[in-house]
Amino acid sequence: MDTILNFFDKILQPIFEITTTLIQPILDQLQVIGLSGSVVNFMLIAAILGISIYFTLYCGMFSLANAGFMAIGAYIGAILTTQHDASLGEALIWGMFAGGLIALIIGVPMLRLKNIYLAIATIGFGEVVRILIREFDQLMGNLRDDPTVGGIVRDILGLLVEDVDARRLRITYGPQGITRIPRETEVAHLVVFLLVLAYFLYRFHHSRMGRAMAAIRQDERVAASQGINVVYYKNVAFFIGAIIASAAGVFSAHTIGTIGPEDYDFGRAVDILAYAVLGGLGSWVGPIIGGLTLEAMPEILRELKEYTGLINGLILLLIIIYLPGGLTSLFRPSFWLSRGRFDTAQRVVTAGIVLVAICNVLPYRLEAGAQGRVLGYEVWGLLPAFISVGVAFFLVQRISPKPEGGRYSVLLAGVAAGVWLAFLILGLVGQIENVTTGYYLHLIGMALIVGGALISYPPEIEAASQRKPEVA
Amino acid sequence: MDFLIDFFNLNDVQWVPQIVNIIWNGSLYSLFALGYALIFSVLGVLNLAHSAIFMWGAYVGLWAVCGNTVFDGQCPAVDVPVWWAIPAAMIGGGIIAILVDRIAFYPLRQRNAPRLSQLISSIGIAIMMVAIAELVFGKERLSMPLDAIPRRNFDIPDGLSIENPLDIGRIGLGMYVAEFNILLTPVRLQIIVVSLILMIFLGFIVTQTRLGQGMRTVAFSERVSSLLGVHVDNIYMIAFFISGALAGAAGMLYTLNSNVFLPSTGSELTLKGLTVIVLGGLGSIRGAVLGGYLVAAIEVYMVAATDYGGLADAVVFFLFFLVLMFRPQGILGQPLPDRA
Amino acid sequence: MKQRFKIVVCLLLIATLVLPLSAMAQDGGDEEETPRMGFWEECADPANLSGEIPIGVVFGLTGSIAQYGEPQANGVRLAEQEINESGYLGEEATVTFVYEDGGSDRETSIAAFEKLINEGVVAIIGPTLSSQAFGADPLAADAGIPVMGVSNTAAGITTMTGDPELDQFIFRDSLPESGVIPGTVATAVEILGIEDVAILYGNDDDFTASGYEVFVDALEEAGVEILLEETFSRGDVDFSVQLTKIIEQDPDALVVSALIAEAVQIVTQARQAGYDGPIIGGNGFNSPALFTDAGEDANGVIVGAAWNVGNPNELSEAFVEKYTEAYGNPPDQFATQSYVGAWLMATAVRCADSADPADIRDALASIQDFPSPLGLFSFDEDRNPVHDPVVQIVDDGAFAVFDESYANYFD
Amino acid sequence: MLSLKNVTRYFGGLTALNCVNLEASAGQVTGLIGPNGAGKTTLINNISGLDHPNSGQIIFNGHEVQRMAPHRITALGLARTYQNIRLFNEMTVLENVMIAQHFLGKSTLFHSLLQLPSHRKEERFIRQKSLDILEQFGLSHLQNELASNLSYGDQRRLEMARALAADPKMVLLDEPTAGMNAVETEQLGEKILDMKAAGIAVLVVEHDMALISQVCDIVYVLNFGEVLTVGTPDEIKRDPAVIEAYLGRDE
Repeated sequence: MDTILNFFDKILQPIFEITTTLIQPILDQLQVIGLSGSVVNFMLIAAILGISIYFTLYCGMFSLANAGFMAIGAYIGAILTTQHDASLGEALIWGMFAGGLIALIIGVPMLRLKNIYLAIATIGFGEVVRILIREFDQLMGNLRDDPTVGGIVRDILGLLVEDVDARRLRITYGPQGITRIPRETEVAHLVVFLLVLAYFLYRFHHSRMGRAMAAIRQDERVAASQGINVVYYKNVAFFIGAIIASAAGVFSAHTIGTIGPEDYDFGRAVDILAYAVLGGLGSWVGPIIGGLTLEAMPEILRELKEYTGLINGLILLLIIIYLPGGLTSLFRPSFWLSRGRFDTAQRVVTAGIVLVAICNVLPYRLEAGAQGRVLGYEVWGLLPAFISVGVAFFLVQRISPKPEGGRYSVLLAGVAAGVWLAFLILGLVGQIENVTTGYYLHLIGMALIVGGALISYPPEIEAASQRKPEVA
Repeated sequence: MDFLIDFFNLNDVQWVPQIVNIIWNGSLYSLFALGYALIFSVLGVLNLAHSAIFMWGAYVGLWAVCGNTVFDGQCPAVDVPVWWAIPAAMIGGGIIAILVDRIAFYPLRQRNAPRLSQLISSIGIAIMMVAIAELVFGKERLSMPLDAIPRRNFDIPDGLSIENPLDIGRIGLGMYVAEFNILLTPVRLQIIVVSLILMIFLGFIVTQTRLGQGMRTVAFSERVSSLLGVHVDNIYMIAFFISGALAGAAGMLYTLNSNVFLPSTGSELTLKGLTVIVLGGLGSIRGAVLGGYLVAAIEVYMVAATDYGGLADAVVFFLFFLVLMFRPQGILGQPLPDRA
Repeated sequence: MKQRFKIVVCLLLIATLVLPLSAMAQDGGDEEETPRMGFWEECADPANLSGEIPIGVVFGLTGSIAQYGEPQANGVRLAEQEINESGYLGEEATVTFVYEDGGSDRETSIAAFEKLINEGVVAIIGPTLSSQAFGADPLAADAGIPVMGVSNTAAGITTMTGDPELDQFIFRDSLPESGVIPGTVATAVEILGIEDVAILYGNDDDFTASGYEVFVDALEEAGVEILLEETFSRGDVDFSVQLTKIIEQDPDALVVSALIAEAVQIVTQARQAGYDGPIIGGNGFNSPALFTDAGEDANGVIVGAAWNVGNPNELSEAFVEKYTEAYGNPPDQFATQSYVGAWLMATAVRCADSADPADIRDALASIQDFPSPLGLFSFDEDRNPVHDPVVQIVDDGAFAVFDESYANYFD
Repeated sequence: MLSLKNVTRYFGGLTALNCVNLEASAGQVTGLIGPNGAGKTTLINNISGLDHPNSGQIIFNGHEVQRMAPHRITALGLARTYQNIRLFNEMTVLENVMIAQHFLGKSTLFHSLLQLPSHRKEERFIRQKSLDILEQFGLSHLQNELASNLSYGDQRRLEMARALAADPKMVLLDEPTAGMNAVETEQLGEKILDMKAAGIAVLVVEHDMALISQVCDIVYVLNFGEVLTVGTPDEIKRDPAVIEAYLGRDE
């Protein structure tokens, strides 16, 4: 084991060094817009988590179990590094091994379930994992002192902890969690891991297995009668997702330095799902972009911290309702070019949103970075954008499909423009004098949004990668 | 195997008070889960915003009895009888549930999107609703004044006489409560009574009325029911209203008992409600009621009869897991068509 | 009208625009006659300081944690105002507290710490939770910036990295549970002659779980038998199952490790269920909500805490008055400790007469007998706080010093 | 090639198939007709493994398959089409055909990751073969279109191409002419005869008697889950029991 690890260490070390040098300029740029240090790690870990759920979704399974696997990886890794002086590499290997093993054990019974039943069962799995981790010490302490099973339990515990006979068993440290985990995860580790994953995904899509999983997602029964072993591939997808999530768990534990069972609750499962939803499942780039964006957003928008919940919820809602293909569908030419898929107005609106979003964040942020302090008035620029985006979406999607929609849409677009103008004036009367470019761009973006709403005609509300409705 | 003997140790349990605990906890769980189950059975979606409606219902009820001071984060006095909060919470919850439907579910239904998208949008709107509650009512806990809610255990007040027929019930209850060491406050009795009334009422609606027939038809197939002349969208709206009203009632009763109003109230019930409806039978109204009492019984059993009270949740989830594996339709549920 | 307007605004998702406007600064009253905080005599007026000295503040200001984070931030705001208005740092200099949201998870507080460190703060106060501190504090230590927890009570906070060179930057002014509970237990046992107890604690929260462990150790130390241990989860509102079981065992006292939300429910329901003996609680019980929400049920609750609102101490009384005036409700322990923490940081800057983090650290470590609402405050060699905790009993709706006169209170 | 012995399948109280016996051999086209609800699709599903009989035996190519998972039956050389077209709509035409050769391939994800020569050879082989088949069905100019963008007739042809892509020994065609006009139906008949000539056993479920007459060697008539009669197309057409089943008893 040691020799193998040493061997890998010799190969990997230079790779990490080169990566570090190569990504340094990017990191410097990110720092300017307020993303630095661990935040970059968290973003990359989120991207890895996004990929982990992408695998199960790609195979047509809606699994929320990945927070549980993340917990398993994090705890196994942390126990090894804190109690057995293991290196990060060893922790990673064993963490992934443990997650994979458990995925194989529970996969066979669980993956017989479909759709919402699978989603519910995986939620249950995550909760069981979290509670068992929390109660592990106490439960094992009681079992250890039991005359019949005590011997075996002692042997097993001996693998995890040296002092099996301590008065209070200390393995997962109950609700307090494990502390003093060495912070060994570097950005380079994550970048290399992510690149390897990206290559893996690229090849995966063009492999026999990738095609089989896509077929299962689209029509499980037909896939089966094309000679595809559905049960096997579902388990494989679940297994791959689990080991990737476990790896993310190991990395995050060794970034934060301390973990507790409540870090892996249902909220985490929802976060992981949100990465995939935001980015879109049309391609493997989606979850990566989704993870990076969603994790970076609260940092970029720190001034809006009071509204984080509101914004997060709103984004999830808007994306799932109005952009089911996720952010990546914006990058797909078919989104902009194909006939009848997305109506012109919607495209114009989307372009406006992107422009408004960019010009709202970037100029201020760059200026803020240059001054070394954060400016408070970003609020003024961002909120009207969010409002106008909301109004415009509402206009295009809800009013125009109706025959009499034209009149209302003009009316409402006028209101939207008025509201937005009022805010613009309010903002200008405030402290904002020096940031002009942003506002010109902003104006153009707004014009596009309102214009899009005005020219909207009955659209086929059908997104690029939207699935066909299921048959009941 | 001391472990196992301990595990099923039932000798030291005080049965009467613990059964009362099961009944009132179970009533609350059932009431909460009923609305959850109703939406699942009619629309086939899991409305994870149900607990947010529950929380908003409680705040609406608080607003109804306290007045506008709640927006400043205070409730110094209760102007009207505190029980008025319950109908207010029900109406408020119902209206909010309809709004939730219009915002989060309706557009997806229109587009015939996969039902799993609706699960995600319900999560999104739940997050938003909690955030809005924080902005409107503040992040710090709110509570009604101490004397607003009758919170003493039932006892035999002075001035009651056995000669007065109206007092006999009260005396009997007080004696019973004292004799068996039962923790039974008016609020808890209220929870039990209101829940039972609402459950029976809902049962009546679903099985005996045209509306219930419509709901069952829609649950069976949206297409078929529109062919039969059922106004599907109206049915959805009514289902959401009823579900929200049940959530509002549950939220109000829950917070009347604890007198703590927080935007995070009910978040722990999202998953507990899920276990309830899964154990009872997804989409089955009777199942939700059974599941509520079952989960309460398991929790009480784990605490009262074993030394592993902390594992109560794990046991519930483990059972939940087993039920899904081997009887996905739950204990009372009918085998369902494969709905997403 | 203002409230209605707020709702409308909120539903339109534009409440943001109102809040910055309404966040007006409070008027500072003249405070000639109130006793003064600070080392005015012990340290000379600073000569080298100038400009704004940035000190980071990381509290949980969003989500369910905000009910603790908001009072903490209020405490620091009050201190900031007093420090700057009194010219504590000299004519030229003011202290600027830079507030960042630490959220309720570790990641957010780590990000907040890194942001502050990048912005060049000279010291950091926070974060709110011990679990966050274990994640975030080492970052400050690595950067050589002193960090002070004002609500971290878990064991081992100030020695968390295991490296004395780094640990020396980590302080706290919040008495750990182990500094409060043993004294409380010993006093209660001595005065009331307690022989056996039942314990009820929250098992899914690091604060309540570590409090539970300290209680067990202290009870064993005092030779008290533990009849049974029961648990609950955060957010529970019904404890009747546990209480029914506990009361049946008839313990001499009920020991509870809980946060205030659950504590109120436990006290109320225990009384409803007919338990009228003593209830012994830790820091978590120490909140005005105990009276406002539990009323007369709270009588007989024995609380050991670093501070409480009835502290008979001039500085404390003055602080309670000012805080109540500014924010409309009396301070809790969190607000007080953060207020003292902000003053301690400013004192370190004044005494060091330097805005260099290393100098501030040294000055902080050498603070002894600082007069504060917490009493005379010092740091020990492990940078843990040293001051007398208060053991009090709720009597007739108010905290009273728990002494021999209560020996027959429960008879 | 295929032999069903006493196959019975019931759903709840409803008997969908009752003691069905059926033989289909290589180089022969077997027809299966019957009124709606006679159990034809249930029978096809049972043969292809998507559904399993309650009792009875299904022997395909010398193996008992009545309890086998569908993918294993496919591997034994069975392919099928569906009554309502079921293509992989998010895939291109070419990919749809490549999927059918899944079980022929051997390379795993690791072969693909390392780009081993065996993997590349296999991919090239599968791709070439798929292109050949598309060529045969006149679909090669559409190879990069999404399957969902094809016209109805093209989708039917693609489904047939997909079924043939895996070199099956037997093909089950479930109402292949549904929605086709007479000319298309005739062309389809030619294709079926080509298959027959290639030595493939074909089982075709059909309503269109013209096609049945054109291609079938033997026809089974199913009614209420039971085999009503067996014979050549001509015999069947004249059988009064069949006419009665279709048109109802003439009172």
